[in-house]
Amino acid sequence: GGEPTESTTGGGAAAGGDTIKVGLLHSLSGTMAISEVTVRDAELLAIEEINAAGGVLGKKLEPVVEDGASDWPTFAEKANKLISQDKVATVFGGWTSASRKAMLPVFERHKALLWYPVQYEGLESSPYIFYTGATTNQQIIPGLDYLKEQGKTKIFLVGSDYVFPRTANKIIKAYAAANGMTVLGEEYTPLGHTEYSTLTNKVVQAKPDAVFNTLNGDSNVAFFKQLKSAGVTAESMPVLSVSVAEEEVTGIGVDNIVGHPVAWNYYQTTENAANTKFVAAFKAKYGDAKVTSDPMEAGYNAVYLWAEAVKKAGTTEVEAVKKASGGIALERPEGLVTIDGETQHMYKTARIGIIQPDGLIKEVWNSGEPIKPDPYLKSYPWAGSLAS
Amino acid sequence: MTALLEVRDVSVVFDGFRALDGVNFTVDHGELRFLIGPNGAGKTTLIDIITGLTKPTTGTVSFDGSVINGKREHQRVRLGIGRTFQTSVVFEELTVLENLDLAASFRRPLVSLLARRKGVTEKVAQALETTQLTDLAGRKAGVLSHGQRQWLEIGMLIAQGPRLLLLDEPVAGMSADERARTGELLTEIAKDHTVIVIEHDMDFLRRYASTVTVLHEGKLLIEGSVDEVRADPRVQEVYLGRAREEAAHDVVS
Amino acid sequence: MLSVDDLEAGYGRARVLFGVGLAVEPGQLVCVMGRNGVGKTTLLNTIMGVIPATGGTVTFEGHDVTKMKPHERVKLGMGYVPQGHETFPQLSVLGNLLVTLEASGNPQSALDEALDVFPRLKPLLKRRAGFLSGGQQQQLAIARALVTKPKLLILDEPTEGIQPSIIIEIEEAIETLHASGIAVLLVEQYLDLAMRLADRYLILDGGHVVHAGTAADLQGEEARKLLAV
Amino acid sequence: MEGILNQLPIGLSIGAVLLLIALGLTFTFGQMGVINMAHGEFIMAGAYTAYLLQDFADRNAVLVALPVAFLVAGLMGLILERTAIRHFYGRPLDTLLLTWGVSLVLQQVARDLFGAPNVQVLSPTWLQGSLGPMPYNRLFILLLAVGSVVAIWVYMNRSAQGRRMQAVMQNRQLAATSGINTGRVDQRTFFIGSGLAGIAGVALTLIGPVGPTLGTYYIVDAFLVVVAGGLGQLRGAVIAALALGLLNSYAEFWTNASLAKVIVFAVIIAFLQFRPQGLFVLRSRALT
Amino acid sequence: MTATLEKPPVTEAPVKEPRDWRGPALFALVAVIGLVVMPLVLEPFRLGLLAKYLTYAIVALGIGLAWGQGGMLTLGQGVFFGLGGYAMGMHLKLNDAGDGLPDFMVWSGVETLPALWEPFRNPVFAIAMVVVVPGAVAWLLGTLVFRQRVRGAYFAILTQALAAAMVILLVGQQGLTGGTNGLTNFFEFFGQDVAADSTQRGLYFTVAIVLGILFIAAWQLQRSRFGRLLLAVRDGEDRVRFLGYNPATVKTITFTLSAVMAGIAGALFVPVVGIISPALLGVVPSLELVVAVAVGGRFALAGAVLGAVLMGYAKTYFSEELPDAWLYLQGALFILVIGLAPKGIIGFLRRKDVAA
Ligand SMILES: Nc1ncnc2c1ncn2[C@@H]1O[C@H](COP(=O)(O)OP(=O)(O)OP(=O)(O)O)[C@@H](O)[C@H]1O
Ligand SMILES: Nc1ncnc2c1ncn2[C@@H]1O[C@H](COP(=O)(O)OP(=O)(O)OP(=O)(O)O)[C@@H](O)[C@H]1O
Ligand SMILES: NC(N)=O
Ligand SMILES: [Mg+2]
Ligand SMILES: [Mg+2]
Repeated sequence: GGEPTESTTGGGAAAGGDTIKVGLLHSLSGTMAISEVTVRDAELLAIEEINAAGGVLGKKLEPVVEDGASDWPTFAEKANKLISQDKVATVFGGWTSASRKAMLPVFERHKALLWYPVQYEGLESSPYIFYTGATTNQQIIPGLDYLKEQGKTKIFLVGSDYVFPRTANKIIKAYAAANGMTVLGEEYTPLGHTEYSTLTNKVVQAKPDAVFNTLNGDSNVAFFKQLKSAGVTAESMPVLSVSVAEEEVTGIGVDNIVGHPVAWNYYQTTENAANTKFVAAFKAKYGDAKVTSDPMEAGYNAVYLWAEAVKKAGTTEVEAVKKASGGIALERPEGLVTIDGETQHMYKTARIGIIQPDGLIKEVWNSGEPIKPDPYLKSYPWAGSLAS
Repeated sequence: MTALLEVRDVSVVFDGFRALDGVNFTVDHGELRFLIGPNGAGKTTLIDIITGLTKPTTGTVSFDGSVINGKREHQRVRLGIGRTFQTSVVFEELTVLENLDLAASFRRPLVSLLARRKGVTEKVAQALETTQLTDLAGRKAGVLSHGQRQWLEIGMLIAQGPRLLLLDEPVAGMSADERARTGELLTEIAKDHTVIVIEHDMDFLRRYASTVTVLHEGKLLIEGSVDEVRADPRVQEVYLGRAREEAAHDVVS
Repeated sequence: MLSVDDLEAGYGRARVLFGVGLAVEPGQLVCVMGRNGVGKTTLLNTIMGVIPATGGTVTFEGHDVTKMKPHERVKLGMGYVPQGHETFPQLSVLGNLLVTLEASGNPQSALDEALDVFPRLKPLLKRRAGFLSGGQQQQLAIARALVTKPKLLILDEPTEGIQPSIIIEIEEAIETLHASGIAVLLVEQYLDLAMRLADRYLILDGGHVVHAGTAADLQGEEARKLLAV
Repeated sequence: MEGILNQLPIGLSIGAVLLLIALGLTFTFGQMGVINMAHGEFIMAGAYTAYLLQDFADRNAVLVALPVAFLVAGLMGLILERTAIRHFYGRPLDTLLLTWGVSLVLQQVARDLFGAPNVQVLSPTWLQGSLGPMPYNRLFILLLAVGSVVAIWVYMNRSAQGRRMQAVMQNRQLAATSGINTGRVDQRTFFIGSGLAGIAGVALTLIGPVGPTLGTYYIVDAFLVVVAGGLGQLRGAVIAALALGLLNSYAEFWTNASLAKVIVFAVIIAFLQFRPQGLFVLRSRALT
Repeated sequence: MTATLEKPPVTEAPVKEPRDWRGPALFALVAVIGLVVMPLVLEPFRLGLLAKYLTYAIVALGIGLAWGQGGMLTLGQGVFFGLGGYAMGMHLKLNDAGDGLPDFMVWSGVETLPALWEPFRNPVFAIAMVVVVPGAVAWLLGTLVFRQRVRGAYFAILTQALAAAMVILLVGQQGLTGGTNGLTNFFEFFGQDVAADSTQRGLYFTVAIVLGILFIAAWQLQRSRFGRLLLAVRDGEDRVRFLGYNPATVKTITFTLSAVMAGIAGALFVPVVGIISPALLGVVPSLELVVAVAVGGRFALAGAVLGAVLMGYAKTYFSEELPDAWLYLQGALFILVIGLAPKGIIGFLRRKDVAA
């Protein structure tokens, strides 16, 4: 590296001087800030650690932080800015699928790289995005497997009204149809919705064995508080969430959610050396009261995975990094993570956890080994119609 | 020839309060009619009914032979009914000239309003002159004093060119010479228009009125010449009072 | 008791009053006259502090009130009836009177006395002031000022829009107040009324005091010419 | 069937929440004509007050917080009024923009003080459980709303202060020349209106998230209640809040949350066709 | 009876009023800067941002007309912006999709193209809809509410509710509208590669010229009798009725015009920025535009335009420089400008101008 790039669309060799610029693009304001700020923090931690260890290709990483402001067009604009103005080598960013969809054409057009750290609905595989969070077969399907195993066959679907929950629920319904489960109801509420008494009534009236929850953000707080006061407990009707992590538990109030299951690939309590180090480093940097969660860990991983690929490629040039990335395997806090070169998704271990009275999550089940990412669910016969 | 304005059996009830109670009121073409009565008698309400600001609870209003009850305010203006307000309302952000020009332009088709005003139409010029506001023509109406606003209202009414003019206490707050000027103006206009004036100034009435209608507690009390009305004991009782200087005045005149 | 010296005021950049001076002695009734737009209302508004004075001073009973807020002037004993039948339209007639009474801290009797001056308001007490007729509102406006039991009552064309018999009553009321030692500053367009009531008068023109004198002088040719009678 | 019946108390409790968040606006918006977009952030301040008081009052923080939040939010309102809003009386649309700027700043302040994530406010143990389909904490909110309404009604209609407040709103200049200290009245009115937002904030901790953007979730609804009820009309606000609560409850029951919101908006627009100034109108003869 | 007062208007004697050339001169100067200087000095990314601000300026122009001149504070202008944007976005999506379905329909499980989409294949139809749909919605809403004399804060809150409802509706119809994501990932714009620098440059000129034309039109309107009438309606709607005009008509026309402007702006925004999503037409962006107008000076059309460009720039600048705390600055900026210069920057400049 080190050569100033001659083309503005390269994005790769943006390593003039002694540093390599990387972009961090998350919502630091607006509704999504609640979740995304901590992901940014985790990414900054990774950059700091990598720099402390000597950087990449002998150069320090220099983060350029931008605010996506919970607004998708802003994500597109800032992505554009990072690529064409700051000439960053890569960008780590996004949370909602909507923000990713808005950024996607920008990265594809400039042939620049985005590392997207959150679980999502699958059915996508952009050549310029690396997906370090779970795709559906690494989170939702294991979650359903778990419910089935527990004998919860009548389920009720509750989600925020946007692409991730809607797509997830489509998959869930296909799964249910193929696995002898029944879906008793499917309800969506706008993002930021806080009045759940009616929805709770509907759920209670339907008498499901369990609820599959794809609500996002603040709605979870209102939903669980109001569910609790309607007398619903984890024993009587477990609610399996796929967007509630340690971070959200505090805001919801442990009281209101204790005992309910969640599906992720990582918990703060996940036991391995890498995680012990990660949790300790995070708390040291941001305070003891802070918790770590799956999307934070996925963001943290993304920086390391990219750095590894750059080292392997010997350059930050995008095509070279892409080519070098396939097969890279690192021991991460969540366990072994391997980049699937074909889909640019990760091999990840699925984990079901139960929320504990101390606000942390205890793993009760895992997939044993990393699951190969299958964003289009090609290996699931019942999913045939979904990926068309 | 039918009367220009015919108010038939009009009653108005506001939350149980009867402001007008079966009023019949007819004004012929070309008349200059004065409307008096105690404070709260319903004079302004009657004008509100005629101009559409208030809907009558019962009764009809006919203008030029046809009933206009269902018509909206601006439609009545288009028929030729114009008015001024007891508390004058002018457009403070517009200049005096623009206020008058708007009043004069309502018959133009809407599209023609898209053109800029160039210069001053004759009607507006005439209204400016009549109201002696020429010096203030370029000033915003917001800076006018109480009395100047009243003049502007009168000017707008003139520029509007209605067939029936309704003036609600036009000389209240005017100085003596302005009252005289208004009186002349009304007499002049009344030559070929129908005019109804509400006034409390009895000197003014004596000087310029011919027929007077007296309202009291929402009902028609009496209708007649100024002298007849002034002589009526009921009018003296409820309206005029026994002025200490009355006698003196009568001697003077 | 009220002394206005060299008063200057206006609106924005437009100057309206130019060095106006006037004095009201205790118990005196002073009448301000002049054609439309000469600055009478502006003068009263400046005296009351509604418009800031840009020059000169207003002194009331020895206090320099030039910089005081209107409500502080009311506390000192200045009562004001502005031009144009002003009310609190959504409050009842009684509410209009009560709110002023409470602000003044006077006893209930002050309200009863004011109502005795305007008995026609009594049946209207429960009505919303905004629905009253113009003349009724004006009567309410004067009554409201009386409720504060002012030492100096300032009235801007109080008889505007009022039926003849009540004008007479108002005139009598002003006379009674005057007789009881209250000073009055009055703007009035009716010369005969002014002549009957005023101890002193002054005539404004173009924001200047162009004539001042006793009531008897009002008969004078010059004064009449200035008023264009 | 049971579901349908349950929606009735649910509707009432939604109405109570709407009412509580809107009550403060009957002062600042209805009485003073100030479109205070920072109202939502005063609600947020109330909620964070409850959060902070947990250190002292533990699970009873909600109760202790009610008067404290009233003061905290009230003082914030007072400061806003003194420093900015008082220059804008009679220009409601300008205050909207000004206070919106303030609301952005306050959100950012909260984010810096308390962090972007939501915080936890534990509800009192004695509010756990329910009376039929009506959870105790909803009942608590309902009672709080009723209590506030009564207190406000007495203040507005039976106290000298309330009358003074109305007088200033209706004719500022006349109020001043009638001997009313308009500045003081403005301060008091704004203090109370903002303080009520604080109380609403405390109540909301029982049922919703406590975070920097809390206010934004309620602000549009709060204004709709006030508008549908008729500006400054307490009984209008009460009826509108309950009606909208019930409408929302049944509309959502039969359709879904998104459509229910749309239906509520559509009904309000349709309703204003018949009552352009809201349920209860302060009419006057004056032309505008 | 033919009365002197009833004579039809006589010919208007032209009065020589000295012509003020400062306005047109300033306009020409700004036009030169916008059309010559900016494209020369700005790199493509920045020029693209400027084009975006100029689309906001078009919306602001409409707000300036409706609010500044007509007193209708519309807090839902994003709705019309969005309608125009979606009309354009639908066409571009269909154009890109060829015979297939737009990408989001595929992952939303839609199997056949909804009938609503079909006509948008036709570019002429789509462009017509950019104007017709926002105009029609505004006309309908205006007719309904203005006839009933809904105004002031009521109107403002109502339009805000409209924006909120519209967002929820769009989000809820994912298969038809793309849901929260909106429409994005466009490739071709009327035969050009939408992302190419040359296309973007061309778009910049288009936006600037459209803005210029609309500005002149709005300016003429403001100075016309209709403009005076509009002011009169703003300040005394009831009184206007007694001058023989129907204020509801005046307001509806103006509101519709402002909606059409917003629609055009939305349609231009789509190829410039490459996305249209519900987030762009909600309560917050609508408010931001109104604030921009207030900051610039709502009583002058130039103020509206200036405010939009300035606020757009300030937002970009602050958020780039201080991503963690830019909201402080943005909020403080509103407070300062509205607090210190209630008539906005233009009002402030003019006052200086007169005082000097
Ligand atoms: N909108 C209304 N609501 C309630 N009462 C009303 C309304 N309009 C008028 N009134 C009442 O109707 C009566 C008649 O009022 P109106 O204004 O017509 O009197 P007026 O004869 O014009 O009196 P003035 O000479 O004082 O102007 C008054 O008692 C008034 O209070
Ligand atoms: N708000 C204002 N802004 C600017 N100028 C004003 C304003 N109010 C009044 N003026 C101007 O000040 C001058 C004096 O007005 P003022 O109201 O004091 O007159 P006035 O003597 O009371 O007249 P009237 O007898 O008509 O009530 C007038 O020429 C008027 O144009
Ligand atoms: N990908 C998500 N959670 O939107
Ligand atoms: Mg009257
Ligand atoms: Mg005056």
